[in-house]
This record gives sequence, structure tokens and C-alpha cells, in this order.
Amino acid sequence: MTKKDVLPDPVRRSMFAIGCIAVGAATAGFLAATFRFLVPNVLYEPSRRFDIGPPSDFPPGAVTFLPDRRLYVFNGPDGFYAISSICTHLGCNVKRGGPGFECPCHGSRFDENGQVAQGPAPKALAWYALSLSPHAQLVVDLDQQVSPEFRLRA
Amino acid sequence: MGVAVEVRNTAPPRLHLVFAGLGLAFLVIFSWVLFHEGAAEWRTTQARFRRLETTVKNPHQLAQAAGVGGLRQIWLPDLGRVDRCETCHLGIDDPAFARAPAPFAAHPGTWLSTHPTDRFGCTPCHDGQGQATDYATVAHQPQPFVTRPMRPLETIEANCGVCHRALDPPDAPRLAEGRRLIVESGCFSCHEIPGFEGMTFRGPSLDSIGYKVRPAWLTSWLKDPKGYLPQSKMGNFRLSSDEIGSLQGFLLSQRAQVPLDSTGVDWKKADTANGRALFGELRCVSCHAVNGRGGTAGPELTRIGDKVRRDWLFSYLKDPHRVQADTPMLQYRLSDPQWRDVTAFLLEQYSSADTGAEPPPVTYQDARVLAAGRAVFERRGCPSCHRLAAIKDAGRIGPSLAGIADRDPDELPYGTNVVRHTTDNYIFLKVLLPDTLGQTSTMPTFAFTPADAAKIALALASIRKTDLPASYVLRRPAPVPYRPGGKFGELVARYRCLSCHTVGGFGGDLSTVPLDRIGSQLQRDYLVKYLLNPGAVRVSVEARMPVFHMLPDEAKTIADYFSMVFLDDGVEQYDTRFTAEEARRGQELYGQLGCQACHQLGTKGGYVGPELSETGARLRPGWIAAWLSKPQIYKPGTLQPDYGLSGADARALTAYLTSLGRSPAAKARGGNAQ
Amino acid sequence: MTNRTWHAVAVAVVALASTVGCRTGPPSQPGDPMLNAIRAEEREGNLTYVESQGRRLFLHYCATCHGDDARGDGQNASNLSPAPPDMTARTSQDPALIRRVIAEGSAAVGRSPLSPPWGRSLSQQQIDYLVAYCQSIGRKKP
Amino acid sequence: MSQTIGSRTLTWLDGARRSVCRIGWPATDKDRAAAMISSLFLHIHPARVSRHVLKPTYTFALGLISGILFIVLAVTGLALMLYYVPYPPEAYRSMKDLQFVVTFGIVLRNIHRWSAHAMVGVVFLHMCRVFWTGSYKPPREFNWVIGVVLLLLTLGLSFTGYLLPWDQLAFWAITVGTNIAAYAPVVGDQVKFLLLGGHMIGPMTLLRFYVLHCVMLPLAMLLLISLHVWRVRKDGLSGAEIHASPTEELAGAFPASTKTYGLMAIGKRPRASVEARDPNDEVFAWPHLLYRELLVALAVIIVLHIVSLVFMAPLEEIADPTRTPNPAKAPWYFLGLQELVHYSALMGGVIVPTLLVLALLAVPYVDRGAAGSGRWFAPERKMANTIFTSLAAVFVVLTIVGTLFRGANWAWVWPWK
Repeated sequence: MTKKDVLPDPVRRSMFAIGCIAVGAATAGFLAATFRFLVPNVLYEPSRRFDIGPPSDFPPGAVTFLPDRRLYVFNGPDGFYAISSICTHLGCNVKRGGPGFECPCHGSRFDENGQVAQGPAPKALAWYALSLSPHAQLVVDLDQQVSPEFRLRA
Repeated sequence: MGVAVEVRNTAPPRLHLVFAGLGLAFLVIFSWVLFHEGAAEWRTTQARFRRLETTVKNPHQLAQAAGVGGLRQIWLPDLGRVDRCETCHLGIDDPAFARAPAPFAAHPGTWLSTHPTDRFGCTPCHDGQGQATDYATVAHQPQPFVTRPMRPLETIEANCGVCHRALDPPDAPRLAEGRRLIVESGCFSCHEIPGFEGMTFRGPSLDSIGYKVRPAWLTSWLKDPKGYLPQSKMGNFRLSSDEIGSLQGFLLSQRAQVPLDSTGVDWKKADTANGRALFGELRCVSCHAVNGRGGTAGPELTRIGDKVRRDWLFSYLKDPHRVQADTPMLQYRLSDPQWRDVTAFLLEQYSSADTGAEPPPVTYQDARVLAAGRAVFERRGCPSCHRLAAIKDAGRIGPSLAGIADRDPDELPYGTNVVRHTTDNYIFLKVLLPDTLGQTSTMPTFAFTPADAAKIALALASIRKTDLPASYVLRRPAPVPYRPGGKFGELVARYRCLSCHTVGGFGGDLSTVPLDRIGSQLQRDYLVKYLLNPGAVRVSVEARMPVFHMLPDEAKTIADYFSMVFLDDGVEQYDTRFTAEEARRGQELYGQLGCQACHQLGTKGGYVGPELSETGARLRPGWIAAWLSKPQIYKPGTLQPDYGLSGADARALTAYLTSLGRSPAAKARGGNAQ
Repeated sequence: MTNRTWHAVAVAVVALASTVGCRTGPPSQPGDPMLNAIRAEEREGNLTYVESQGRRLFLHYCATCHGDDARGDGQNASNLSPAPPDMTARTSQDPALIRRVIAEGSAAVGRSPLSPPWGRSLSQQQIDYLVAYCQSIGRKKP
Repeated sequence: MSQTIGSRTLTWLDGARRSVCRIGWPATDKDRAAAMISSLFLHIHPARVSRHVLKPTYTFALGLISGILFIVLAVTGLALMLYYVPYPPEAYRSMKDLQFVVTFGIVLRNIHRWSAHAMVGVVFLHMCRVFWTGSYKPPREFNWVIGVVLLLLTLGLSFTGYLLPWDQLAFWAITVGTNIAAYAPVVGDQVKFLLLGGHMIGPMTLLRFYVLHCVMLPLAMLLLISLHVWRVRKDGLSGAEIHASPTEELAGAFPASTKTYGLMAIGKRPRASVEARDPNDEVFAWPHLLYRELLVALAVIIVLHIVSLVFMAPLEEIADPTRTPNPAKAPWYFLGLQELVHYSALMGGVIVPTLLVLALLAVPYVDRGAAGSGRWFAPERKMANTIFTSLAAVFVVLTIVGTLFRGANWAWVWPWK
């Protein structure tokens, strides 16, 4: 360490500061990147948007339960609509009971529109958007919840 | 301590420079990593798509459309595939993008209706690396370490064949043609080929070939079968002249079946004019071609005079089943003089000018030559196609082709051919030029055109060692051999009905009429009449049913059997009490629908479909109605269009057609046509 | 840095560059004879894949009346009145019209009923193929 | 009032800070020493180190780099485990996912892969350095043995990790590698059977290698690294002695330790204390040593990033037991052995590696003289250095030959052709 190596003190400090800021920024970025890494970009689960067959598969006035989709599909007088069978309390499958639905786990009851009638369920059963695909298939989109006024005319 | 210690105990200033430099470098590198991730190809592609979408769709549709952000994948656990093609091919299933530029264009055709992506994905048909998310690694073009880059559309049908194991998959003409060529060439005689199980290919049996052929012909045939007969199914075995000599000797010494004694035949009285007349009457050309015209079910007769001996030909025509038990040729009922005339006609008419006199049969005695010939016969797998009682069929001589499309392309030989190492190219070269792959091959050269060889290769390239779930596989049901017994069975054997007709899918495909429901289709009396003297039902069809010279009793036996056994219950119950109004309406419909375009009635009309003047005496009404309603069900690919007739319309047409050609007596009996 | 360090760095850079060079060098591209055979056949027919699919269907379903080359000279043409048209004479074809005639029959567009409706017998895909082939008929061969 | 609240808050915050980090930014020598001694993580360093230790040309920081690489490998490895499924063929699919769809997945995988390769090389170089500077001389004999075991563990970690991508490269490298092991007399086949969990490489093998790679070997590694570093800490860095002169008058200011620690007990130091030395030869570890270590770590990470962005970790086709690539090669660090196996299976597979390992383990106990320690290529150790260098050179040459000069059917090829 000879004399000429010694930088003036302010320069030295600013160098150190630059280094600290750069390393700090990169480290912060690194942590953010690590968090981003944890977020999966693709899911190995059934698609959230799927077709359930042509409207003709659902006879008028009937209710069809799709067990692997956990979904009730109605073909009512005004059109099609789909109600989730997942109880809003703790996720059990609700069953058709009386005019509406009942949950076997903790006794929640829902009316025919999925509104809570009694029991611990905090909110109504989810309604999902239905649409018609270009190939004339009914398409359910689980990412799109709709109000109980929803009907699809097909 | 003081200043000295202070200096000594703080970091040397130069390190601060290094620290700042390294810190900045780290920041730069890390930004590079971020950029690397953020500038992924699929992100820019999706951005382009969103711009395109606003021009293609109106705001309402845009609001309805699913968002396109992020990676999209089709996960097919059944097939073990993950296809992310839709990450970039965003308009693939949306008709609005039919005219969009690549990669956003909608899939052409109606393939996605029949093969929805959520069940079939993309790579089962197209190949390539479905998991990848940029153009290069997807293997749109061949890539290192991607075993199956995307197939060009020209050969994509090979992938149809992975699931569609039926012989003739719809909309895959190259695959169908390839499979047809495999069947026609009898590849499965030497190779075990998955999908062709249970099929047999037989050349003529050779037990009495010593009596059958002329030595000179045999020599030229063995040298190059297609040189003698371009349509020959036998390939060129590239035999040396020594091999040909010994093989010829071996074959000519095969004389198991002595020909019928033809010494009583007075050849001087042979009337070739009568022979020519009989040749036409028997409708030989339905199965045999002469001068390039005629059927392909039997051997071509153009140069028959150069090939066979007179005595053998006479005996064979008279009783083909005695001379060659497994021949598809039927046995006519003709007298000796008639056969003499036909034989003389054939030998005179269909021989080259330079055919010499017939040499007497020679028995080869040189044991060494015979042994050598026998060795060649066995070594080159001749018994796979030609039966010879003296030699046991050693099974398939060629290697099994199971999983051939999954063989390691780099382990396969390509000889001196400079080609890309793919199984496709290997199979193609092997089929086209089996002797150029740098290994001595016992496989004959079939002299396929390159296009045909490519189609065969394409069909073979669909033979993968896959473990597809059964729900994806469309199999061809193996036909159950049909061998009736009794008197009827004897007649079926004698007249070789199954050489041309099928029962339950078993039999030849020369005739367009399967026999499964023939008793419900045709009236019994008509059947008898037709068997005794088969007329032309379809004017335009060249292959006609032969005139068997059948005995009346035989015809009755067959017709009775047909009418009792070969019935379609769905067609049998039909109310045949037609009203005059129905018949009138039917006649009207006949004109309206344009039936006359294809069917002849009287002297008017086309001759694509059967002539209809005698329908009332020929067809049974239940069948007419059933056929008119859904022709494709009974005969896929028929030229009879499905008019979507209502039940009443079909009935009206039936009423009208039933009224045609019926005898006045039958008309007087009322509506019942039976 | 000393000369020696410079030297070491230079060697490392050259080594790195040569490795990269080897990886990105253009691979020689030998041929695909099977593909070429199929392409040669396609060129010969002067038809695209879709059109040749259509031609195959045309030969099966249509050629008896319309003729093998759509000149209206099929073997059954002489029995028809009006006779089928010579399609090669037309230069531009409206695909929607062709589709309608094929699927619903010539009667549907107000012509004679002699050309039957194929809409129920053929799949949508097959009709697409036929339309593509019909459009290619008037095309001049290069 | 507000000032009171402000100062109280500051006091409260300072108290909270003190509960975590007992001293502030060390400004005095006492604090600098305390910073090292009172920190769990830093007290693997002595409070003060010899100037000699800081000279980069003495150690080239190879041990440090090995440690940094181990940390990098542990961190990236943990991240990769979140997406990896140790079951074929899902394992291969998850590699493809890392490559194509996981954000930063490919960078992490590349860093992990190249760090692992780098670690094998760096640990080997570290061993060479230790030999060439005679640093295994008493009292550091046992640390050399630990070091050799660490080298083997490094190879084991790299080898077990090699199978995990479940591609052709992995499958056949492990096939070849485990078959080399099978040449061991008597127990060879059993060892292979145990390693593979069966007769051939399959799902069981993958699971075994996965557990070895992610749990067992890293734990053993961590344990031995702790021991290794701890011995260095206790015995001091070699070479410090010859630059130090025991000075009695300083003994009071910096009390010399007279104890040493073995694996089982505390004993008396076998030699005169190495810590009683001239304070003018010494500097505080904080900041001199730590700062340099930080810079080395930064440099290593930067280089790893650059390499990982430029060179993709290989991933070939999915493993196919029916298709052997030609040539099928073991991981590169075993190619020297494979080259020997090419001549004689028993020789290359068993005798040479066994002898090599035994010889390495025995080095400090055979070469016992204290002379020449702490200097590069000390003339007194000409003999030992010559033998070691030629053996190492032979091994390096064999490895290079096996890696670059062997093509299909293990025939000689020129890599530039």
C-alpha cells in the first residue's frame, strides 16, 4: 500500500457507496426474482375454461351434475346457467336436496339459486359464466363469476 | 495506536474501486438476466396478437374473448404430453382469425372440430417439442436432441396412422394408399407388421410348376418379373445367373400334380372363334387384364402363351381347384371341347410372335443343382408367398416392423445415400432401393415409383411402439373367416363367391355388393334368375359377375340360402301396402330429386347407378326405403347421395320404385311385393 | 495486470470464442428423399395438398358426370340434360356458390336437379376439399 | 414533546437493533475483533489474520471459492427442488418446464449445473494448491484427510446430480459410471445393486440418487466443511508461521492459546503457538479479510451468471434404455477412469482409483517432515512435488483425452475435426 494507491477519502467513500448501492439493488432484485420464481406459470390441473359439450346434451328443465368439474348445469326456461357445487363454508361438495342444495359436512343449506338459506356458509354458491364456443359447445369459465341473473340462451 | 493503526485496519482503497466495479457489474449482469426473461419470444408474440385482435374483433367480442396473457398449455396426462403451442398460436381455434397471418391463423379445415385440442393437443398430429415456448426449440425445423421435430404437412398423415389403425383412414389418402400398397405387395408375408395381422398374401403354389410353365419364361421371370409383366406383384430378387439356373432347375422338377389327361382332346378341332366368344361370355376380364384392360384380381393374360403349357392350361381351366387348391379362380361348368377352344384361343391370341414350340417337360436330375436351387428358394424366402409341399414355411423371413418408426435413426444404415438421418428416410430408401443401404439385403426390389415408396414409408412410419390409451385407438376389426358348410358351402367353394364378395368383412373386394344382407335386398326369384344369367345391373361398371353356367338347382340352393340366412332384421319389417297416392308422389319426387341423372329408367337416364326398370321384380321394398334413407350407413362412400328424405318421402319413392317392372299378376295381388 | 495475466486472459477468450464458433457453425443439411418424392408428386399434379384431397373426392364422386378433368365430359354426361358445364372455362369461382351447389344440390341455386346434394353424405371437411379443388380447376398451369 | 417521542423511538429502535446485532458498525479495533468473535457466522474467522493470508497468490482463494460454490449450489438446488419431480418420466418433463416456463428457471438450472462442474475443478485445484504449498504438514495432517473426503463427496454430489435430469446424457453417464463401480472385486456387483436399487437404472435409482443428492451428501458435506474450516481456524492458515516471529512481550496483549481441539478432546498444542506473533504482521479480519471475501464472492457470482447466460446446461432426449448413444460417456471427471477402463477394466475401475484415494489419504502420514510448509514449491519438497505433479498431470491428460479425443466406439478423434 504505497502512497499513490490511497484515494482521497471522499472518492473512497463514494466508491464504497456505489458498490453498496449496486450490490444492494442487485440483491433486492434477486429476492424479487426468487419470489417470481416461486409463482408457477403453468398449472398441472384441468383448464379453468373448458367445454362441457353441446347444449343438446342438457335436456330442458333438467339439472346435470358434472362430478369431476364440481358443477351443476341447469337448462332453465330462460337459458343455461352453471352453479358450483363447492360449499362456501369449507369446500365440501353440496348435494341437491329439496328445491336447493345442502352440504353434508356442516349442514349448510342453499336455495335453488345457491343463496344461503341456513347454516354456517358465509356466502352464496358461485355462479360461473357460460358461453358458446365457435364449435357450438357450452364453455364454462371458472375465472369469471357472474350474478344469479345470468342466463345463456342457446 | 493512532493513525498508523487506523490506516492499517481499514480496507485498502483500491479494493473500494474493485468493489464498486464488481457491484456495478453484478447489477448489469442481473439486469441482463431480467431482460433475458422479460424479452422472451412468446411475450412479444402475445403483444402482437393483442394488437391484431383489436383489428379483427369488435369491442363486444373483445370483451367476451378470454385474455391471452401468460403461458397457455394443454395438459394431456393420458398421452403424457404438455403442448404449449397455443401460447403463440392464439387464434388457432377461433374462426375470426381464419385469414390472420402466422402464427395467429385459425387451424384450417374442420380438424379441430373432429380433434378438439383439449383432447388431442397439438403434437400427437404435428410432432415437435410441445413443451417449448419459442420458435426454434419447438422444433418447427429439425433440432438437435429433439427426436421428432414437427412433421411437414406432406408426411403428417403418418401420425394419423398412429391412432387410426383401420386400413383406410378418412381424409388421409397417402396413408390409405400406402397401406393399400402394403397389402397389395404382400409385405406382411415376410415381415410382421402391426396392423396387418391376420392378413395373408399368396402367390401361386408351385407344387406342379414343372408341368405349368415353359423354362424360357421361368428364366426371364426369375431375372426380372416386372420386365415380363409390369403389374407383377413379385419383386426383383436380383438373382445371379447361377442362382437363376439352379432355382429354375429346382422349380421345374416340382411335379406333384399330374395335369388332367388331355390326350383325348383333339387339338386340331380347336375352334378359336368359339374360344373367343366363350372368353367374352365368361367375363374373364372381370378378373384378368389383357392388353392393360380388365381386372387385377387374377394374373394378367396378355402374354399367357409365352408362359404356360397347353396341357396345364386346359386342365387348370377345367378344374382349377384340383390343380391348385388355394386358387381364387372359380370352376365353371363347361365341356371339354369348350375348354379346348378357350385354351387354344388364349394360347394363340395372347403370345408373342417369337414363342417357339412347346418343349417337352424335362426332369432335372442333377442333385447338386437341385440342392442349390432349393437353398436359394429357402434363403430368399420364396416359401413365404409360394406354397411348396416339399418345403416347410419357415415363417416370416424378414425382421418384424413393430416399432420401426421408433428406431434410433442414427443406428440405421444409409449406405452411400447422403440423407438426413431419420427413420422416414431410412424406411423410404429401404423400400425403394433395398440394396443401396450398404448391407447385403435379401429383400427384393419392388420397383416402386418414388411417390409410391414414399407412401409406403409413410404408412410404416406410423408404426410406433406407443402405449396409447385404448380410447384413442381406432382399430380395424379382424375379419372372421367365413366358411359355410353343406351344399351351399360346396357351391360357395366351387364358384369362389368369396373371391369377389365379402361376408362379415371377409372375402375379396372386387364386387361392390357385400352378401351380408343380400336376402333382404333382393327378391328370391330374381336371385335365381340372376345367378343363372347375370345381367348388367350397373351399366358403367366394368367388372361383372361371371356367367357360371350354373345348374338351376344350384342357383335355387344359393338363392334359398340367401333369402333365409343373409337377412337384415332392421329392413325386414316394412309395411308394403302402398297407396296409389304414394306411388304418384314418389314419381314426382323421382323427377324433383334428379334421380334420372344417374339411374336409367326405360331408355332415359344416366348409367351411374343401377338400372331401375325392373326394380319391382328385383329389390325388396324394405331395403329400398332403408337404402334411400341412409345409403352411407349401408355402403360408406357410395355415390348414392343422402337426400335427407323424410320417412314419408322415402316411402313414396319406394312405392313408386316397387311399382316398376312388376308383372301384371303381381300388381293384381296388391301392394305386397313378396 | 502483468503480461502473463494478459496472456492468460487472451487464451481464455480465444478458447471461449472458438467453442462458441463451433456451436453456431452452420450444420450441413443433407436431403430428405422421402419428402422430396412426395413434393415432386405434388408439383407434378400442380395441386396443393388440400386441392389434391379434393381431386381425389372429385374423381370418386363427381367425375362420372363432370369428367376426370371437370370438362363436363364424364361418361354419364351424354345422358344429362342440361349437360354438366365445362368448369375449366371459368376463371373466377365464388367459393360460397360452389359450396352451396355441392352441399345442397344444383336445384338449391335454381338450376336443374341433376346434381344431387352431398351435404349429408360428405363431411364438412370433405366439402372444403372439394371447394378448394373446384377453385383450382380454372387455374392456369404454370 | 415531539422530540422526546422521537428520541424515545430512536432509543427503542436502537434497543431492538442491539437485540439482533450487539455492536454497531465496528469503528474501533476492539469492536472489529468483537465483530468477528461475537458473530456466529463470522467467528469461523480469527479476529486478526496474518498479512500473508491476504496475499491472493498464496491460496488463490480456492478454498473460499469452493465454499462459495457450495453455498450457491445449495441455494439454487433448493430452488430447483420446488419444481423437480424425482420420478421418470416426470423428472424429464420438469427439466423442460424449468427450461421453458418457469421464470428464471433456466438461469437457475444453468448456474446450478455450471457451479457443480466448477466446484469439482476448484476443489481439485485447491487440493493441488495445498499439496504444492505443503500445507498438510503437521499439525494439519487430519485436515488434509478431511479435504480428500470432501473431494470425494464433491464428486459424489456431482455424480448423483448428473442422473436427475433423466435425459440420455444423464442415463448413460450413470450407466457407465455405476458399471465402473461394479468392477470392484467381491462387492462390486452388490455396491452397484445397492446404488441402483435394482439391476438397472430405473425409478428406484432416480429416487436414491435424488435423496443422496439433496439430503445425505449435502448434510455430510456441510458437516465435513464445518470440520474442515474449523480446523483451519484452529490450526491457523499454513505459512503464517514462517512469516511470524513469536514475541513474548505481546503474549499478554493477545493471550496465546495453548490448547487445541481434536475430534474428541481438548489437548495441548503440539507446537509452539502460532498465534503469538508480531502484531505488525497482522491485520484485523474485519474488514481486510471479509472485504476480500465479499469481493471474491461477488466475482464468482458474476462469472457464474455470465457463463449461465451464454452456455445452456445440456439437456438431451429423454432417457431411453434401448438406445445407447455412441459414445456413452461418464461425467467428465470420471473420463480419466473410463479411459483407463478402456484399457483394463480392473485396472481403471478398481486398482487405480483405490490406490489413488489411499495414496491421497496417506500423504500427510507418509510425507511427515515439517520442512517446506507454507511456501509454493519449496525446494525441500522437490521429490514429493514431482511425484504428485506428474500423477496429477497424467490424470488430467487422461481426463482431457477421454473428454475431447474419444468419439464413437471410444475411437480416437481430433476434437477440431
